[in-house]
Amino acid sequence: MLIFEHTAAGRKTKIQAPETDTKISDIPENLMRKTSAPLPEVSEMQAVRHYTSLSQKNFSIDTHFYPLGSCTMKHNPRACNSLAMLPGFLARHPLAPDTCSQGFLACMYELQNMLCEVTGMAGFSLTPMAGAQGEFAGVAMIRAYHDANGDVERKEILIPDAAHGTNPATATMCGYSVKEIPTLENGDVDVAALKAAVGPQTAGLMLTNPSTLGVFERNIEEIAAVIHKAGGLLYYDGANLNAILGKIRPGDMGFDVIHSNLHKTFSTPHGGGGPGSGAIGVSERLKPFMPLPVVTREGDQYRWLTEKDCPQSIGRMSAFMGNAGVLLRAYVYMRLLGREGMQRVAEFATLNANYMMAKLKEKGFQAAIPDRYASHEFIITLKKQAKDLNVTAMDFAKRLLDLGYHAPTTYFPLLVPECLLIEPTESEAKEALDGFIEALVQIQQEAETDPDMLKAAPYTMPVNRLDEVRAARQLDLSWGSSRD
Amino acid sequence: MLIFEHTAAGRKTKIQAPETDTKISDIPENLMRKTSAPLPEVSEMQAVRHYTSLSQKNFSIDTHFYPLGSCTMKHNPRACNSLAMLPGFLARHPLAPDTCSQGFLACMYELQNMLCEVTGMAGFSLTPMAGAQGEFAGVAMIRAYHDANGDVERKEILIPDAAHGTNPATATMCGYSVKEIPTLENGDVDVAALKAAVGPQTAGLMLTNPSTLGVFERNIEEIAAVIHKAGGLLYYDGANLNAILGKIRPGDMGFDVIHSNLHKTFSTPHGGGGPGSGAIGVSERLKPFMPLPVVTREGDQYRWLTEKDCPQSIGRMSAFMGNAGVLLRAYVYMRLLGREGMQRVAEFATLNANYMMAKLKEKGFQAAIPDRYASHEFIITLKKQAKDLNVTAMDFAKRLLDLGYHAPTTYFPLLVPECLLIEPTESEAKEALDGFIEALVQIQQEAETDPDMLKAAPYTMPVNRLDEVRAARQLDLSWGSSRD
Amino acid sequence: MPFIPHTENEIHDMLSAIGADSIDQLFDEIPAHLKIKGLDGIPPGMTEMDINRLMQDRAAADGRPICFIGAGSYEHHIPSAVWQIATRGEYYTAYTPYQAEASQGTLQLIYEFQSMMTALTAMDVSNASLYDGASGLAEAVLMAVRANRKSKSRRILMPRNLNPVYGKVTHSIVQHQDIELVDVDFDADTGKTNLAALKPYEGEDITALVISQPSFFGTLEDVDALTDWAHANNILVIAVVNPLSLAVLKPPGEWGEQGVDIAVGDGQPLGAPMSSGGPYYGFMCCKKAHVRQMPGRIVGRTVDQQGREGFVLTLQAREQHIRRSKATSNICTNQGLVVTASTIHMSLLGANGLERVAASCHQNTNALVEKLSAINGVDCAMSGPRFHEAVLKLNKPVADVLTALAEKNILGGYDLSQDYAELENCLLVCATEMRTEKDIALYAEALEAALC
Amino acid sequence: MPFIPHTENEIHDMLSAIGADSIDQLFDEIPAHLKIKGLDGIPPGMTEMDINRLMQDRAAADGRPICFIGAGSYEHHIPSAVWQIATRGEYYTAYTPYQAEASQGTLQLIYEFQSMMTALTAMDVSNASLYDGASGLAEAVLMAVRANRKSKSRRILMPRNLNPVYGKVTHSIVQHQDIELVDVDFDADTGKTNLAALKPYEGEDITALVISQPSFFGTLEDVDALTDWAHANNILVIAVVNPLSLAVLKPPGEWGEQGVDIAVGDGQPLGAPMSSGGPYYGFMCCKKAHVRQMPGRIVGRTVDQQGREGFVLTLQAREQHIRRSKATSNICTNQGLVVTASTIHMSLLGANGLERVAASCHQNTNALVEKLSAINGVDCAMSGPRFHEAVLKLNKPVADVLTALAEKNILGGYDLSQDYAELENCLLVCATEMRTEKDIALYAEALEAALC
Ligand SMILES: Cc1ncc(COP(=O)(O)O)c(C=O)c1O
Ligand SMILES: Cc1ncc(COP(=O)(O)O)c(C=O)c1O
Repeated sequence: MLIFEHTAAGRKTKIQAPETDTKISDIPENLMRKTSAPLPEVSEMQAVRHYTSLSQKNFSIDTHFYPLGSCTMKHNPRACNSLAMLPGFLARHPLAPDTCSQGFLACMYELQNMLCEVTGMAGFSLTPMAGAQGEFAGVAMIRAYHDANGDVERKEILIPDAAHGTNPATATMCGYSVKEIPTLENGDVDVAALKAAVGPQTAGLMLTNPSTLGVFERNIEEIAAVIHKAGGLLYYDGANLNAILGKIRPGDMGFDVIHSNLHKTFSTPHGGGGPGSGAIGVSERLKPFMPLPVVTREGDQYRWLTEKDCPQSIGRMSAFMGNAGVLLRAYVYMRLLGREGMQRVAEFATLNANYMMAKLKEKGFQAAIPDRYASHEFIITLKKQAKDLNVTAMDFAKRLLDLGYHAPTTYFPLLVPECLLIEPTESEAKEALDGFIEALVQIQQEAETDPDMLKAAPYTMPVNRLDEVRAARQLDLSWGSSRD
Repeated sequence: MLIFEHTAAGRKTKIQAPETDTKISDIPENLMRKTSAPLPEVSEMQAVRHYTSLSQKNFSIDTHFYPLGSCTMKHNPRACNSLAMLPGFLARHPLAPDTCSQGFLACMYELQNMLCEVTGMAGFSLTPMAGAQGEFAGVAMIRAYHDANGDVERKEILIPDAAHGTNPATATMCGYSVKEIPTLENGDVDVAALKAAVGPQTAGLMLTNPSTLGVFERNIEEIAAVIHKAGGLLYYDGANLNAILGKIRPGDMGFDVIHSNLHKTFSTPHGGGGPGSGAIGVSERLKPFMPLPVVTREGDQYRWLTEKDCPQSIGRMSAFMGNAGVLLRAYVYMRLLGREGMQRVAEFATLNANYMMAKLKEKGFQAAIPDRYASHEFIITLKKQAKDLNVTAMDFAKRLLDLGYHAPTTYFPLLVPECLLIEPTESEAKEALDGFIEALVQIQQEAETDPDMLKAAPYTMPVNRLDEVRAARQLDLSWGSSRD
Repeated sequence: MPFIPHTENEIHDMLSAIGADSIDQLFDEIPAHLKIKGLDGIPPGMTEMDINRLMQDRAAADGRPICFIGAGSYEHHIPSAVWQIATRGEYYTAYTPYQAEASQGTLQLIYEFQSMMTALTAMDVSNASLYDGASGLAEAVLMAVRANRKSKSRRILMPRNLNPVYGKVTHSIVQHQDIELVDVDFDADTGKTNLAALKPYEGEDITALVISQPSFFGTLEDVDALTDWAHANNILVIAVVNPLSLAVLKPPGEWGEQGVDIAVGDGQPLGAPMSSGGPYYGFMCCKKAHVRQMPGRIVGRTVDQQGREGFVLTLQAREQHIRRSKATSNICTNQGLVVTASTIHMSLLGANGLERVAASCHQNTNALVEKLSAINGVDCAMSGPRFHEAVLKLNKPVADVLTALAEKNILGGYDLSQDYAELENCLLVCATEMRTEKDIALYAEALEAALC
Repeated sequence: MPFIPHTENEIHDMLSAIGADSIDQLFDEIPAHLKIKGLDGIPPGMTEMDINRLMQDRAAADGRPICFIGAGSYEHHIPSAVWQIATRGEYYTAYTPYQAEASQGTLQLIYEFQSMMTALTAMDVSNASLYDGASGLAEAVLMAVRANRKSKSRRILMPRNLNPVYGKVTHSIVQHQDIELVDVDFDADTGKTNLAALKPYEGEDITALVISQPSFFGTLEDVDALTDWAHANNILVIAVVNPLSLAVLKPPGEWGEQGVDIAVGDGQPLGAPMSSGGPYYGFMCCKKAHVRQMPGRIVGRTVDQQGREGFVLTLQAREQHIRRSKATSNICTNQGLVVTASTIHMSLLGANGLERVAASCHQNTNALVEKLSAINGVDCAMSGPRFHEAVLKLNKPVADVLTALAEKNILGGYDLSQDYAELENCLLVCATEMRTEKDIALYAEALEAALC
């Protein structure tokens, strides 16, 4: 039942709004609304009950193991939430003068510095509001750099085919064309193909390392050299730093720019689809181009850097300074973990992934890259099951829901057929990993004995498989539209 | 799975405790613990996941219609929670001097006064921590009053048979014997029987009005006169004031003492079994005996009254001043509602109850007291169903759970066979009442067509009917004991 | 109409279903001359925005003094997760779990709570909570009277080094049942209850002995000797304990040869904020033999018709709603939500976490005592082992000093001379794990100033 | 090991299942000379207790000044229920709802959100959110370029009375796609965009006209005339609106003869605290005809195999994870949690509640303007209708005045001379429903003092 269906005309909840007369007499009639907006009219209890009950229809980290590859569904410490929501932080107007903002600015400044430290970059801007916006800022800086050098013929960005969809989409938004670089069977970038593709038209390369195939790019130094030699810059898609925290730093690998998804590695919650933060780090040469604002420290005072301070900046990405509340959560998380804790993240995320991969191989599952250690995630391909039993990765995924596990990422990266990209994260205990492995084993048995049953899974959710074709054809996108 | 079953020996969650060495060297060995307490050792995520998932196994007001008679399961406004939990209130030590407590004391003082106003009593003490403790304080004051008058032969308390179990239990704790007074078919106290029972041994009468039968006691003035004439005092069990708020006041009816369950009428949450507050109000002549502490105002300063100020007090009921956090919630609720809002509580609680009763009668159900208006609650008796179909009130109750409704109170009051005591409260919308009525109608049909099915209900809960006999015989009261 | 969802149309339809002309008609049985028009003494309603401002101002008005008071309520760190989960609607707005099938969340949680309390106390069984520690002791006394069939006297030995308000509350509650509470003195030097003070009662008919560990002064009793002495004299033992201390101190189930009979205390240190004194909760554990004498709710584990594990309220025949005037107690509503928080708290801390908290409090109080007793005019008043609280003797009346400290935003402790004539100028202090070195230094500085 | 549950035994067992000797071995593909030993520049970890203290101190350090700044972020009352429910783990810690069956909670909520936004804007469809209002405008410009097939010019008319930072952000984001943003001037007396200023573009190839209602100055545009002018010239209209204002002002779907083509804005006023600038969310609504050009996620209602109603992400072929370099936008993660809060917020306020909030803000700002403009040296700078924000002209540079006010704990407004040379000494002020008469009086007093 929709909240709109609890509406009764004429119901008024007077407690949440001032008891003002709604009459506004000093605005001409033709600029005013004629009839009230058709919003729900419900009591507080109806709203509370509706949205509390709805929430129970979600899987979440707080309720389920959620090994969604490339998404880093780790535990979100509850302290991060309560401290970011301290009344003092919530009530701060974004344009409050620096003199009334030293406490907040101190957090942001230290966060910038900690991000520089973990990535090995020279500067960080916190303003991008998600990974994709961080990518945009990064590629825009690459462009600004070339432009500043008068190097205007570089019109192409190279992107390995395993890359996340945001990478090519971003390159396009920055006015670049995209050339895809193939990946070898063993998971490494095809360096020969890369060398062939690179040239004076190359503005840069966007690379994820470890890649979305869940392995470390072994030729990273050679790749860096190839690109740099051609005059291009190196972009690191750092959406997932979980695998390398405290082990190796993008800056040391030669990257010029990196975005980090704080809502992944630094544990700010995903919130059912955001908000995120795609903080962006740069090498020395890109520093002048960073998006604004950025916090600086002068003496014992903090202040925002603006266009006046940074005339070459690529400008602003948001009306104020980005998702401050997300940044505060990441700050608290980093301070809780500290230097040892961060290194442990990489170690145990990697341990968990390799343990699951080893166990699943032992149970007869096929790993996409079986002979190398996994990073923080790994891929199982079910192409054999698809061929022999006509049971797809999607069938496995849906059946997992019945067994109390969120499904891994399916059908990404695109180059591995019938794949499940599994990322357990460091916060899961062995008991959860073992339970998940057993569930996959059970489904494999079901696939062998009763494949039809799997086709109609899940059975225990509020709904079973939904008609997506109908959704896209007979568009019903709002309560109003369906009443027409 | 129990939280203990997620334990892994050697797991340490270092984030929640200072990094002190656990060594204590200045306490002799023989006073120290030898082995660590066998508490769970889990990560924050495991605990969060466990207790979040467990919570989903509860019905609650925030998720379900919960018409539990005599329990007043109304909406608990969320503002009451957040304001009572403001850091300043949470961090206040109970023994902080009055000079650092004026904000808190102001709330308590005003709460006392508002309670006096709604009940018509001369004084209020907030210290009792639930209804039953309020009753204890009240009856102890009756005793103190008689004792102070040298009236020591009064050894009996009269209690109508419809009374809540806490009433007779309280009388016993105060050293009184209990005489039960029968109730007439029409729901009124049997005044003739009362007159016969009253005498020089009568210390007082404990009465609930409206009674737990859901009707207003029409002979209240006569009853009061009878008791007072015999030298007894009148106790009002005000656990449920929902029916009379702003309509009639116990003080005006002649009652000498009343407790009010703030966790019912004043909407502090039940919390799965408390905490509550049984604030206690008195007439002028019982004022000297009130339990301590009580807030007073002198000039523009508030302070606590103690034994020095009130030498005749019955003393203290708790280590400090009662359930302060509950009292703050009640205070916020009363201020939100205000004078008009309180009166509306009685009006709409009564409207909802009478609507449901009328509708259910229309659908063929038998009301226990069919010819009078209900108060805030009413009783359906299923004795006909029990006799004709061998389906009990308990079967109806369990089946309701399957249909998404919490069951009403069953088998209370004891004098109505196979009863359901239904209290919808004012916060439920008509749509919820109608849904519940339809559910009862459906169950009635099921009782006629498939009574066996009802015997095994519920079907959709985490468990179906539990073996209570085994629970009481083969006691398994803790994880440790079952491992023995 | 805040919190009331009815529309005019619905009211009309409902009244006509009832067959009444107006809502007012539903109140026709109330005698007209008793009916009131309204509640003029209550202020008009407020919006949530306005009450927010009012309460924020009031909460802020009371400041955030640095707290060195313990005396039964302790400022401990509480993980954020604790109350975020405890206040989830499903816990916060559920009733006592009478319908077991629809309350397995709360019931299992209470079972886990009972398990944690028996783990901490090393006792056999625990109930689901009482109101607080003080009233819990009163219930324990009543229970001991029921449980000690050998004793007829209804005499209870109450050590004077017990929190005095616990004595007062116990008196208020048990006095009507011919129970005699007998004071037992403490040793002035050590604050302890010596066997010598018990000597006079040897061989007497005594129902129970109360032992407070630690005492109100923070000092530690010889619990083994006291327990054995009592049992040798057919006296039941009631332990009053700080549950946090049990992370490091010997649990009452292991005192003496047989352990105590009943253990009670206040659960506040395990996840309840100080919040002006409540809600906290009283816990009560006992030997299995006494379980049918216990007051309060108890949850048991059992199976459903399909053999699945499940939880129910059990042994209800003890309780008022069944036994009425013969019940073990009148208690009905208890402190469920705080128990919920406390259970989550204990699971987040674990034994090791609680040990570290206890040790840290203990060390901080030691540091505080060292620092303060170095000041001229301040002495340590009691010798011997103690846990996380201590008594200092000043060269001035404590009340004045506390006032001076409060002006410097420091709550300096508890004035013992209020309750003990012999403890003139004595101050009870406590520094939990929340107090920093800086806090302690500030205190020392302010105290020095106040004393000269 | 904070947040890491592994025990020594488990680590051992897991390594042997892997066949590795140590965890370090798992990193053997990292070139040795690139491997780092640790992160010395990061401070050591803290306990939750210690970080609590640090953050509480920092939050407190920034004080609680009385806020009269609007300029895109507004201090509104938010019901307690909103964030208590939004931060429930099931919403807070879920991912984007890719597995629809296990995400019906979030999906239905987004569908309801879309329904509320179309209700407010009177547009056909809404997406599930963009990052914020400013970047939302940039996306709207890109969308208009895709949607206006008749226009080849990629020229967008941008009124100068639009929030200047919205212009800057739009420039940053669209500049690489050969899009030209053309400034349109406002009338100095009224702050409005006059048709006269548009005259030069009549008959030109223009892709879209942006209309900000209210303008950054709070003044109100003749939206019907502007919209009709644009449509008459084959120009799409992008409305930038404050969603709260839509409770009382004419919704963009009803501007002119046909309504606008795209409406965007920042959702902050509907349940997001000011919190230093974010997270807020950008909303975007459009005509049905343009839905396939929309960026961002969209939820649709459909049925399952048994015909039960359910919700899914739909029209995904627009998005980057399917279309990659050809997607409508690179956006992936959006502002889901804030949308969750906002949906609850709107359901608690309802249309009537939002109307009263809007009216109250408007009246408070009127009262503020009246009070302040009575002061010597203060004038009302723009005539004509406005909504809940206003421009005052002082007799001094605004920056100095704001500094003086901040010292008295008052945030006096936004200094327009930063962005508009012609608005020397001009101050943009706003008094939401949260400002009391007393607040306004304090401001007046402080301003008077600052000016003389
Ligand atoms: C590898 C990779 N790159 C980029 C992104 C985009 O990040 P966001 O969703 O925050 O825009 C993601 C996350 O989905 C990712 O996994
Ligand atoms: C009529 C009546 N009296 C007394 C009580 C006892 O109140 P409490 O449970 O708060 O002790 C109740 C509640 O259960 C009740 O309904």
